[in-house]
Amino acid sequence: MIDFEGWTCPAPLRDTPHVVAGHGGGGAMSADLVRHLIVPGYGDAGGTAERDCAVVEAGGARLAFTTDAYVVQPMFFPGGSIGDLAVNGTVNDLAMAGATPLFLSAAFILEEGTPLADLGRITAAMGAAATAAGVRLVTGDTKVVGHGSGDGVYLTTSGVGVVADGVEIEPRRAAAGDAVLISGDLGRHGVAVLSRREGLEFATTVASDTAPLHGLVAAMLATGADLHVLRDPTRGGLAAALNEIAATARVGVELTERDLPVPDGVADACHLLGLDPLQVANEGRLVAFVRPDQADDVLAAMRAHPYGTGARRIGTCVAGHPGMVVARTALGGTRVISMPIGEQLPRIC
Amino acid sequence: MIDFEGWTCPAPLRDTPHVVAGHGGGGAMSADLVRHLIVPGYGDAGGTAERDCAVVEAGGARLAFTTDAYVVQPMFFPGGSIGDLAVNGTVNDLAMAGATPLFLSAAFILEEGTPLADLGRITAAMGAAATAAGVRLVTGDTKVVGHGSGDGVYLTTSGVGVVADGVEIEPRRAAAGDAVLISGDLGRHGVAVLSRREGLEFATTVASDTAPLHGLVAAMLATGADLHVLRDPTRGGLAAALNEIAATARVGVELTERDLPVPDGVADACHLLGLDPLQVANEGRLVAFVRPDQADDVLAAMRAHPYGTGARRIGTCVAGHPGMVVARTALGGTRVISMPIGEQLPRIC
Amino acid sequence: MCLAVPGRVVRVTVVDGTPMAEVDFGGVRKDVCLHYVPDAAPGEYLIVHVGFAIQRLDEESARRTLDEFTRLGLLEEEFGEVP
Amino acid sequence: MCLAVPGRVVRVTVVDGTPMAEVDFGGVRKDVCLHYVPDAAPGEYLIVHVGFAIQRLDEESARRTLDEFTRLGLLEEEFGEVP
Amino acid sequence: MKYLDEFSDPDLARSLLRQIHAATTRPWALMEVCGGQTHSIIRHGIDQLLPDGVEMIHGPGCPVCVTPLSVIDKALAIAARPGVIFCSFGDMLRVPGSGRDLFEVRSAGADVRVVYSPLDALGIARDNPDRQVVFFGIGFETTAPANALTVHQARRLGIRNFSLLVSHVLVPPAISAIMESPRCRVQGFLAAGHVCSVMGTSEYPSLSEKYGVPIVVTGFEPLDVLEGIRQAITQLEQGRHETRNAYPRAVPETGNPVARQMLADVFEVTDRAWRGIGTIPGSGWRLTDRYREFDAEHRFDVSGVRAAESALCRSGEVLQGLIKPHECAAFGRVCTPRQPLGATMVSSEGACAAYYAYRRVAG
Amino acid sequence: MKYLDEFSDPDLARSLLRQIHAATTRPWALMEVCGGQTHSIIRHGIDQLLPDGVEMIHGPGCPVCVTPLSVIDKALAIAARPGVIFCSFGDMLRVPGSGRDLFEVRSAGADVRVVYSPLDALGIARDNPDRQVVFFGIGFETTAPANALTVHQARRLGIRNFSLLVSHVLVPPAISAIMESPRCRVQGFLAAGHVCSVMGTSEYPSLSEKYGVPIVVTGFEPLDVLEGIRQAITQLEQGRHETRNAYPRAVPETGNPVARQMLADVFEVTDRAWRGIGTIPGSGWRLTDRYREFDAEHRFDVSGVRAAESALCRSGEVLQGLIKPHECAAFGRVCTPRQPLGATMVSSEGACAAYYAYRRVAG
Ligand code: SF4
Ligand code: SF4
Ligand SMILES: [Mg+2]
Ligand SMILES: [Mg+2]
Ligand SMILES: [Mg+2]
Ligand SMILES: [Mg+2]
Ligand SMILES: [Mg+2]
Ligand SMILES: [Mg+2]
Ligand SMILES: [Mg+2]
Ligand SMILES: [Mg+2]
Ligand SMILES: [Mg+2]
Ligand SMILES: [Mg+2]
Repeated sequence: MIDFEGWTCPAPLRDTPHVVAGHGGGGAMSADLVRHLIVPGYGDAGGTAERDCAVVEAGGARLAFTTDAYVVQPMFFPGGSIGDLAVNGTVNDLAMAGATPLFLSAAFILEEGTPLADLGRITAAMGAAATAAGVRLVTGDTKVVGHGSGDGVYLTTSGVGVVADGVEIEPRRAAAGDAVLISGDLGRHGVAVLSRREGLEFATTVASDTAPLHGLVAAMLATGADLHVLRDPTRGGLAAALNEIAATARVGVELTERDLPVPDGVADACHLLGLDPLQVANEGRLVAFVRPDQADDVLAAMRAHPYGTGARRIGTCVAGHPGMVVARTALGGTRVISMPIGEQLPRIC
Repeated sequence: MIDFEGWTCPAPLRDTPHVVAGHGGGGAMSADLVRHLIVPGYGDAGGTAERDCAVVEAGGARLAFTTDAYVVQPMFFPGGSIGDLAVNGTVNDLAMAGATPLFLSAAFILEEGTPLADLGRITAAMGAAATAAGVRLVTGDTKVVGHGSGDGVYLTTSGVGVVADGVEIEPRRAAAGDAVLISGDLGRHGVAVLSRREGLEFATTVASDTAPLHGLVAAMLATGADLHVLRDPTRGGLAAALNEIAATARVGVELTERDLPVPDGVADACHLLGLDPLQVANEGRLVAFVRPDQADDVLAAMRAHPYGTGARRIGTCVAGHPGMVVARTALGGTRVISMPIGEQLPRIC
Repeated sequence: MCLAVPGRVVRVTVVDGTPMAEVDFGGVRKDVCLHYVPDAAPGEYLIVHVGFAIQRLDEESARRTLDEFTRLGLLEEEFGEVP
Repeated sequence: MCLAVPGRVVRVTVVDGTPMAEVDFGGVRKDVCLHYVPDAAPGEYLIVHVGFAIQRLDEESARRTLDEFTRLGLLEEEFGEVP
Repeated sequence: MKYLDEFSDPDLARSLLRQIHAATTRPWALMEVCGGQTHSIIRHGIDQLLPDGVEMIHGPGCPVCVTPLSVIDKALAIAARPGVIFCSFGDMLRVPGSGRDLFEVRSAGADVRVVYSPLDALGIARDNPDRQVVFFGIGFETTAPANALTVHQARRLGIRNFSLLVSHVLVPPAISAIMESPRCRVQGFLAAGHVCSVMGTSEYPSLSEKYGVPIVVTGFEPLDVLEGIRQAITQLEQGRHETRNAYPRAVPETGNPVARQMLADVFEVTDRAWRGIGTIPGSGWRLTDRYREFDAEHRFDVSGVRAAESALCRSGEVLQGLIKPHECAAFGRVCTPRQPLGATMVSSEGACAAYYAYRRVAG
Repeated sequence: MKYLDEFSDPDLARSLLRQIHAATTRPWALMEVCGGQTHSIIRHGIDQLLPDGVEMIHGPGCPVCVTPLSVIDKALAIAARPGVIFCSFGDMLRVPGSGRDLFEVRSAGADVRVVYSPLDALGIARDNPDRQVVFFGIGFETTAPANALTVHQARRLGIRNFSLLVSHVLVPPAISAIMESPRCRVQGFLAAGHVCSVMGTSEYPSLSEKYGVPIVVTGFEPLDVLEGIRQAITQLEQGRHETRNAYPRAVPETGNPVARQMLADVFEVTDRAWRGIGTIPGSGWRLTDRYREFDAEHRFDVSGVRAAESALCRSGEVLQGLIKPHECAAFGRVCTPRQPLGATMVSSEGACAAYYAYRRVAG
């Protein structure tokens, strides 16, 4: 369409000498920070540190290992809290590698002045979520920072799970022809949190979709299908998840916009604030890349699982335009679903 | 000495409805918070969550799993930085379970405005420390919080290691008669950090002792000795470490004050600020409880290792006064080494 | 320019001497300033921009526009499809 | 009361019209206000409390006190040990 | 949402498209003035579905993009002052000034807050009487009533720690300036519906007349945009040049008289620089003398702030459809959405940003 | 550290202990007035090595412990004000007022900072001209010169956003009050060496005389404390009651004349409440009129602050050696080091805290 000879990749991190909010948005700035600053710093000790979840071998076992820091504000929101989010999020990162999650750790960074009652509600939510997910919280740590050096409770969970032999679920396995599946509707978590965000408060019935997805993954694996990629579209939403997969596997993705399940409450909130629902975070959804001949079986298995009742096919992995995600619009045009840059901002225009 | 009939344990957390600094001091308030609020919140999913490092079984392997959050200020101090601290600290928590550390995760919570150059120095320190320790940084996460909701870089590392069969190193195994050994002199890390703490700055040649200790532990295990307890006396210092062990195993500990290795620079700084060197943090030391007949072999092995050259016996585990640590003073009296309450404060009196 | 969306008035009140309304946008509700459409009544649709009603939505006109589009489409069918 | 420690003057200066000294406490160094011991010279020992020299340490007197303790100890040995 | 979904109906959209194809016999260059319509066109892929030769030129109607560099620099200077709470619509935070953007100022410790409405900023002022609260009052005629009422309320309620950094711009003078440009290629306009919801349509017939261009007032949903294009092309094919209202459900001919009266009280016309374009005479509003004490430029002396626009950036030519973004030497090299040099790379609907997103699409 | 290590020599200490044993023929009750000496006694286990019947009663000489509840409550009230930076020595942060402590006030958002020296607080005031910086000026005669010079400097340098919350206490009136107590058991005193480094020894002979008690000025290292005890017991055994200086290396008879002159300029004698004991006439210092504007109580109106001391706490009796801590019904139950009710449970060298630590030692 456009001649782009002479195109050069912009120098990463150029002209941004300090951390800004966008580095935490889960989009291009986050990815650049990891790729061009953190991982190079690790040198030989890193290498695979870009991964959301590592699959490693230890003591003869095939383990999945992951970590995530949770700094969500507010800490309590419709449908959940930072506590169940931190448990489910780490369970899901393990599940996206096809692992059976077993053990979690939890490290708290508490701001002076945080009500202990809030901390109690959070640990109770963690316990309930862990029990529901069948994992155990086996180790932890607690630090306190001064008032104005934190914000209530920050919570980092890490998780260990076991990956069965033969299971190889990785972004780089996305292949042209794969069916792209989603396990349910989009944007509930992000809208629920935004609705309680200071300065933006609005009334909505949308609640977070936070849920543990390893049971759903087990059901998908039980079909015998060769799952190529699984991904939980959290920060940066479906847009970030698909762009990352496309970039990693050097494939294109074509979505059919009409098939993208955006619930009314999410669409309405996004309209009001000028947000793109595809960039809004989910905490109980997964996107799967599956061989086309196995897609129907996998979809059927997903729909039979409580956390996959809304599963559907949303697109196809293609060889064309590698690294790029494109949606066919309802009118029959196409638009590029680009990688979010920093974090989402309400728009007036 | 004193009649204490009718003694009752004070209600935990009473009259402290909010998080205060002391909850992060590694002393009695920290322990109470974990024991009486966090772990009860977990319910059935917790149980062993009090542990600094859990030993679990996964996929047929015997794994050690731990996490620690690092919020040290300043982030750079004589002898190290938050980066090597976070790697060594987690390596050490694994080592204290007798594990061979293998894989680490790192979750960053970055404050807006933090110089990326600082982050680069930290990740480079992490890489160098991981390489030195022979572990790999395999997965991670990055979040950004607003200016005034953080303080530079907070870093949570988690670690996974493998524990050989037959190795059972746990606080509850401390037994009357055990020799109590220390791997080197005390208080260097805490004094190095304090010397750069805003408002307290002083000139000193004392540098942090931060170091990975799993090699030292391997050398100790290689003697064939049945190590009962290992512990890195970090936050709360030797006082907290020994009190915790004494309380867990329901044993007493008797130290000989003359044998406690406090280097001059640490003693001087503690004199100046009115601190107790036994409550000052170490990041490259371990305390070991060993069968008395094996103590000499273990000590010899320690002294032959680069991180154990200053190893010595400092006391004995006794059946009397369970839960209590007592030191025989140079004059021949005794004093109680009590559990620190919150964090250390410089005194004028 | 100017992301503005239609919403239905649920309830009207006065705050600090200014008429305000709770407006429903398909389930999402926000408080909206009615200073510029002071006689808006519950059930009516408003065009809302950055927390202000800037205009009433003329439902009758909307219906007529849509009817017109439909009519044009039917006409066109009579004359056959274009490439 | 009143944690005060002996330190040796390394260097004296004047800051904002106030005499100050860098004082060495066995390796640890802090800046100390000399307003109350204004004629302290490098090499001398001072008693320092909360950043202020409150008194000069009389080294000669210290030596004499220690000598006295030693002498008493020797005397006592002559007279035999107490329980 | 009711009245959004109906006007996005794909079947009716395809029907309108077919009618556009049927009506078009030769190439036409239309400009949608409004960034919201640009967004809609790209979002729904409308430009790709138009007849070959019908070109949509994206106009300067994104208030975020056209806010002049000098005002952004003043915003950064004010936001950086101790004691100031600087409030803004979200999409202004990433717009770069000469050096940095509001995100970076915030990362250095400034208290910069995203609000949904200027009234939220006034509430913050009331809740923080010991702080100076400044609202970044940008926007076209649509947003001006909100800012006007807010400053009016501040005066009425005696909230003296509130002020407005004003950079309002006006559509009709921009249309004139575009048409006056010697190399202008625009043959017809879609006028911005929500601007007309406030201002009415009376300013446009004289422009249609003077420049001989059809102007169709329309909305933002696919059917609205398509109907606007259909009416404009129909006029062009028939040799007409009239102002027509294709958005009657939201645009009465007189606009909103209550709002216009408030605007006349609070604001007065001034010359205004448009980022990447230059100064357009009489194209902006500033606070009247009655409200001078609520003017942040007045309250905080920022007269020393000098802006240096990038010498490389050709966004003015892009905005007027004179060059394509990739003809700018900076495009995709030193200028990217993450490191934008010009207005048109800042916002996701800016022409340069849109081209950037599409750069890799197999043509 | 030189002059600390030498005066801790275990061999010489054992020699002094043997002499004390040799000299003692009957029970004696001595009070070390100073908390620093209490700390040394407990730290080195000296009390356990004394002859049976020689009892060390821990005196009220910890400035942290005796700061009255009402002053702590004022500190909490001032620290909680917006715009205040409240600076304190570290060990004051955990001392409870009627409700909470400075840690809790800080946890609720107050800017409470630990400093090593009052001069550090003055530096903070200079660096933060838009904030009110308050230093918690507690202490005995040892600390008073530091606080005096700091406020003197503030005046000289015109640092007007600095003030001092003063609660200075004096040793000689406390000795009188203890001796005047009807149930007083104290037969001899160790006087606080560092207080005398400033004030000299001239105030004590009249007290020795009046109350018939030996007073031995001594230091803080084991040999100093033991020598003080040795001299006191020797006097008692010989029926003498004199003031003697066992700490000549740090205590000239005249103290520090420069400091005393500054103290006379900055402070004047006032009645002062001692926590757990009550008001002792003429036992404190407050700022003179010349420095009134630097008085935090004056600058921040805290006259409405009313303190309610725990009705359970018997620390006054403990401090005077009239009861043992475990005879207090609250001890170890509602009163613990973590939740102290009284002064003597607050500081690690307080008598109640010391008993608490030892409670589990097999006797
Ligand atoms: S690519 Fe960038 S520099 Fe070039 S015209 Fe567009 S905005 Fe300006
Ligand atoms: S135990 Fe507590 S309440 Fe009792 S006297 Fe001691 S400090 Fe007061
Ligand atoms: Mg992860
Ligand atoms: Mg993930
Ligand atoms: Mg995750
Ligand atoms: Mg820990
Ligand atoms: Mg906060
Ligand atoms: Mg740990
Ligand atoms: Mg440990
Ligand atoms: Mg640890
Ligand atoms: Mg992550
Ligand atoms: Mg900070």
